[in-house]
Amino acid sequence: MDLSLDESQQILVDTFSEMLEKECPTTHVRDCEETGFSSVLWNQYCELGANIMGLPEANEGLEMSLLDLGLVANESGKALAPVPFIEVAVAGRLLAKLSPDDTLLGALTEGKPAVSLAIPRPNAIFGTSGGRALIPFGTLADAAIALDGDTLFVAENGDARRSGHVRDLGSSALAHWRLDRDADSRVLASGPDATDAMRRADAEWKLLAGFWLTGIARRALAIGSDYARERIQFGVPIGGFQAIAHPLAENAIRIDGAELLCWEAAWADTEDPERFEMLASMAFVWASQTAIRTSDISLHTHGGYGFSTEYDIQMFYRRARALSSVGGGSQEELQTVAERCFDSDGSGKAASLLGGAN
Amino acid sequence: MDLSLDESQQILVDTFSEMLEKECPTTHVRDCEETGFSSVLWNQYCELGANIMGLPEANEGLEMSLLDLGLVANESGKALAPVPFIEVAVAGRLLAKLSPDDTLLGALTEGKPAVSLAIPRPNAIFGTSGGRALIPFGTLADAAIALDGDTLFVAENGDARRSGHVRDLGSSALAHWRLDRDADSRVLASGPDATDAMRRADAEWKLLAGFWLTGIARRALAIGSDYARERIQFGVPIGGFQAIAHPLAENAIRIDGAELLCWEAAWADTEDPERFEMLASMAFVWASQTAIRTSDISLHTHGGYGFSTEYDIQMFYRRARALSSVGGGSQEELQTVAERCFDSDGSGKAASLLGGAN
Amino acid sequence: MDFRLGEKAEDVKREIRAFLEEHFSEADRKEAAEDGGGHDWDLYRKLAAGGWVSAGWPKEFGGQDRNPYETLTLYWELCKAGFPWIGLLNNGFIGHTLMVMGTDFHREEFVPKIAAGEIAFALGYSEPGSGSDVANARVAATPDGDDWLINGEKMWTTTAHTAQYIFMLTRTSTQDRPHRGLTLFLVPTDAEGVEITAIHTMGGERSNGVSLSNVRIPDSYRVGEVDKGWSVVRFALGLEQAMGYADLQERFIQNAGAWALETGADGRRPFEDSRIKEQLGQTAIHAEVSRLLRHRSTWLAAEGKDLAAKGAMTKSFSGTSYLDDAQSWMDLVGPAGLLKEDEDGALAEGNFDEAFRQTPVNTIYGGTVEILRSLIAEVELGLPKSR
Amino acid sequence: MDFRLGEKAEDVKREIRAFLEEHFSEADRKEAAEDGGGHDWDLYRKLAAGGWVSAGWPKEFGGQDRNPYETLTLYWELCKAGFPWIGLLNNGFIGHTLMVMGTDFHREEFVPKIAAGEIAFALGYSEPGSGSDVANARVAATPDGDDWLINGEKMWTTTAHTAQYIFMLTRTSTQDRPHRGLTLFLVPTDAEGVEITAIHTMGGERSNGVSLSNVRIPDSYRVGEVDKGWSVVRFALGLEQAMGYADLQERFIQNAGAWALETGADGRRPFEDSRIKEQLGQTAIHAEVSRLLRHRSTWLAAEGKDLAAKGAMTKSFSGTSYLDDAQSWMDLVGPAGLLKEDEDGALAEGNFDEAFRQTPVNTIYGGTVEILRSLIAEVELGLPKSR
Repeated sequence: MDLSLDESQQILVDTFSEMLEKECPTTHVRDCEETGFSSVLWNQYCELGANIMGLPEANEGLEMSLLDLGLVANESGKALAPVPFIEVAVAGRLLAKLSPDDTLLGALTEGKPAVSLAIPRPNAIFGTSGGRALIPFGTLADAAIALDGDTLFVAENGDARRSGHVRDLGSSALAHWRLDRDADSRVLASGPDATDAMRRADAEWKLLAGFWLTGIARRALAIGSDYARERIQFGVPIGGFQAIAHPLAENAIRIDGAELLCWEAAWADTEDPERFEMLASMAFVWASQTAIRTSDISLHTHGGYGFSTEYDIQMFYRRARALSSVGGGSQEELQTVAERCFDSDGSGKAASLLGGAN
Repeated sequence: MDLSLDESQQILVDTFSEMLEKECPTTHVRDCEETGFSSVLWNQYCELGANIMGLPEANEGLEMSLLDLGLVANESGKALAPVPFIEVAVAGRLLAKLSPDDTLLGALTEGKPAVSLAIPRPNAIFGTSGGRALIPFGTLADAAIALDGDTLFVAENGDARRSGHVRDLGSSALAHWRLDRDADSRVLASGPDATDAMRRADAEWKLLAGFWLTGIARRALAIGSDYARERIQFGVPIGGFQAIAHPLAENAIRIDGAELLCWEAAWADTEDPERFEMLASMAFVWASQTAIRTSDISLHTHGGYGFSTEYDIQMFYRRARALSSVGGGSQEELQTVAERCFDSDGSGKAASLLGGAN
Repeated sequence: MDFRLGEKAEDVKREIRAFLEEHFSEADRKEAAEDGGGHDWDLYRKLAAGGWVSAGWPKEFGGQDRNPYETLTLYWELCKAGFPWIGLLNNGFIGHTLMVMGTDFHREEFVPKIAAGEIAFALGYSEPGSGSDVANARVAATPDGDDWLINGEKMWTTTAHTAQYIFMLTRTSTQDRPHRGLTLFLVPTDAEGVEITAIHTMGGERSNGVSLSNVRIPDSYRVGEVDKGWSVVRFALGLEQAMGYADLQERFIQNAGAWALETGADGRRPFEDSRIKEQLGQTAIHAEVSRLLRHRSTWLAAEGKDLAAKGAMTKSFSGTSYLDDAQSWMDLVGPAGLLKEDEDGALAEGNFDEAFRQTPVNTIYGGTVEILRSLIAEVELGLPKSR
Repeated sequence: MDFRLGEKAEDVKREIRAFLEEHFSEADRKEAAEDGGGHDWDLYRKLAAGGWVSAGWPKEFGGQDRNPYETLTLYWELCKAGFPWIGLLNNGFIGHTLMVMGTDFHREEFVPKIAAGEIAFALGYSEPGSGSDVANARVAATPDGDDWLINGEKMWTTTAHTAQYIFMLTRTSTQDRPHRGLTLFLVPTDAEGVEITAIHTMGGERSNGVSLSNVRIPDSYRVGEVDKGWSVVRFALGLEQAMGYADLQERFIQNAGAWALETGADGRRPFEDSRIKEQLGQTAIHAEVSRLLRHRSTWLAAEGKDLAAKGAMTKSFSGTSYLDDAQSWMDLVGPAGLLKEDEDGALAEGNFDEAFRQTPVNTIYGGTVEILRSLIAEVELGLPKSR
């Protein structure tokens, strides 16, 4: 057992942490509230290779692990970085697997945020309109990968498909896309290959979103704790009141749990692959619940100031919620968790998956 | 607007409160843990007319209102009285309406806890076995009223139907009953008359259970608050710690809300009948959630002592949960609330029902 | 026992709905939401012309002597409709206060103008350093001849930018315990030394910071005795706490229900899903309990009974349950719930997004839930002070 | 990064499962649950014969020098199987303590007998007046010649009725702050003046009250220095807090899952309902997070790193999440969930009822969640003391 980052992982974290501290203060996030995207910051990401980290060497990629990608997502979440790091990573890996010579891969390696994906929602609580979906960073992408039944396809010519930017709670750069399988689309795979690949891509998106949300939560907790130490009411710091201190403490635990769960899922990708998709689902749900709750508690800790747009904490509150919702929300994903924990045929899978790596 | 009890209602409350204080101390409840029934106490109830309160004069009844019945249920909940007051009242009223000359009514007026009912569970989360049900106070009853499709019938010859007492969390005097429509059964009504009558009886049971649960919650809160005022740790009463005081305060609000909701539902029976069934459902859910939470918080306030069988609070914790579950639980009933709030055809009913009596 | 608000309140409901129908269009509603200032002079003058501003006042002061259930209904309908009614609320309260505690000068100079819809008041209690600890106000009023000089910073002074006066809590003594040296003044917003800065919020409401630099106020603008302002403030906060957000919760459940019953693009209705039904059921119960608690507060006040901590219960429950519901719904409805009103594909007129942004502050302003719970624990349960 | 506990732990898992298969039948499990005392001499001697009692001790004391992951696995499997293992846990801890802090007499007199499964210890910290405030212990030890006389009442002394000794926290000074006058003694349960009374609990566990009246204890039975007992107790509580209930949560989710996947009498499986699936998903996540937090505590200890508040986190999370799950499930499954194991129609082997009765105390003993949260707030977040 070893629950620490190794040296290269720590360097990766430090590199992004330092870059973000410099290039992405919350003032910058604020400046990008309208579009939800910073091309300046994305260029910085690309200079550090963030666009090609997850791609194979054959595609000029760095072949870094999901854990490495996750660590970058985690730092990005702490900074609320307005960049399509997750979408580019996941869509790129999916393309590289199914269509290794794809021209879109070339665009990605050049640093263009060219591809996003329609996150599947097999357990959606109410239906979305057929052939139309909200695509994260769909305002920028030239193409989006989507599943239609058991056909996986790329919907190209984004300009013709999207119906403009829609303003949302968390500046998620959302756009509605028509996802018709028309002349501007091409099939990547069909049958089980398609559904397997998309299930895998979905798990990767969910896991990286889990890392991102954990980063949001970690930073939101720090902001709330700082405030609780400094704000004086009734002559003492409000952090000395149990009603303030205990909810913060409870969320400190949840965040540690989310981090461990994200790490475990990313580690399982190579070391315990049978559990990977289940753990990725769990990580998304738990990080969602944790980030939403923590940012809420931290906002509340600020009293009225938390509500003021001048304070940063409200940006965390809105983005935690929004990123989770973009993935369908935690309640919807809980069904997926259950399906991945338990073989619905009642075989012995559950016992082994739930029993953990040991 | 008048949110107070009138003189006769207050006298009713005082009468039962005094009787229960004398005849049903928690030591007596303890003595009846095994069977969940006290014949001694039930005789006291009958002496005060509790068995005939809800029956029409034609059946030697007192024709008292649902609010009156609710007030008795509320006092009974505070005392955890091991008596089938609710079942006798509801089954009796149902019989009086559909079968006014029924011999079972005679048994009820004589003070025998002769009839219970199978509480319908149209939104049951998982199925119960066909023709078999857990009947509250089914250990005692000679007969139970049940709905089979759109046929309402009395299943008689309880001795042959029940398969013995089953021990449960809350000493609910439960027994499994076979509910076959065999030679020992007779039809009370069929078609819409049957389903309407049972829906009404179910609403009455739920409302009286709501009153009962509110009583459990009120007493549990008092026990927890007393303990919090008296128990010293770290040199001060633990009630001075926000982590102890605030959850108790929060439940004080919920209990007031549950009481108002029960009162409103009972009042609506005659004064705003269109809203009665919706409010009865709401009262059951809210009183369930409140009683379970309050008894949990109060138990927790006791520290380790709350867990000891020598202390009373654990009896409240178990019974709050059990009575709610006997009615199917709050999550199941929430669906009924929604169905009663909203016309599923989308007509304007929702606006008027939700807008309240005004 | 009677849960009806009564005939008169029914009449008010009809009348105010007719008023809204005539004077408050859907476009007005959106404009008010966009502005977020809580007060609109054009609309307000129309309210005043209809006699609504002084509706609850005694006839001797030009009011209509309406009962508390009528006033409740007036506020309820305006709030639920999205009408910018904060100015009305403040003015109703200040008018009352001046009638009861004011001088003849106050009653002659201000009260008729309030009733006529000519002037409006903002409430100036909070400061950067005193939020839940209201009694710790530090804005200083120091005597200077027959006048007072006021210095300091106020915070969360909603409607200050549209009001003529701020009803301001100041510190006039530091000799005794904090709440024994407070005094109230009427501070004209156009007085020299008053500076008002917009504070924008996540929920879209616009509030203000107010900076006061040697603002000279005549003693005749003082309300109540010197150093005795605390009881006035507590009374005012008590009024606010007795209200809660049941009106908005009613709007929310109605919007959510209407959305759930609509057939979606896929031919299904959200109402068919058991999880949606559960959430509708829970939200409806919360709305009903909030309404009952608010009605009880109103009834106690109407009967002249002591509210004790019942007002605090009303706000605490309503604030937390509405917040819980807003958060639960947002998790349930997926990405489309994030979309703002008028965006393509927004659900329930954007009410999910709106409630998510607006509800957190309900557990803060007018008394944080922590302060309210401590109060309830002390007053209702007899527990020791737990601050 | 590596989330595996390692080969050795895997071996332990296999071995202890084989041990349980051979020595611990379903009937034994039910008997242990019925008894609730947490210790069974017959079973315990078998464990000792297998070397399990001293598994984690150094070889020089006759132990097997097993690593913390092996010990974790041992405890995990026993607990999950319903084995009465509290005696084992206490003895492992006391053995360790005596090896490290004990005298030669302790090491020669007690340690070998513990390893051989001949004697057992109960932990005597709590008292009627000191629960979460452990440092406030009042059971008095007063010097009397070369001996000590002990007087007072202990509470929640689980296994005292089957143990030969109680490892007892006593007050030897009231001169300084409460935690600076505490001393530990080994008190024989058969000493004159010791009286043990059963305390039965809602969860079915049996604990004890212990009354001590002029109990004479030789100074050689004192463990550690006079007045320096606090650090020992804190260490012991730290060990307990670093554990939590992840093993029981794993059993619970597996039972719930197995039940949900079975076809019911109506031909449907509960798993087909979305609400059941949601609850399974949430419960599985809680179990996984609890497991990870416990593994982290174990890893930190194994690496010799400072646990800081990580142990408190483990217990606090596990205790509250298991309680939440037990309550949520009970609401979901209807009346049959109320039935006790072996009753006709009971669900999931009665595990819903059992968990509902047993989980509340998990947020209490070994440190209430309130105490743990205050500790975490101080240590992890740097907030002021919040007791």
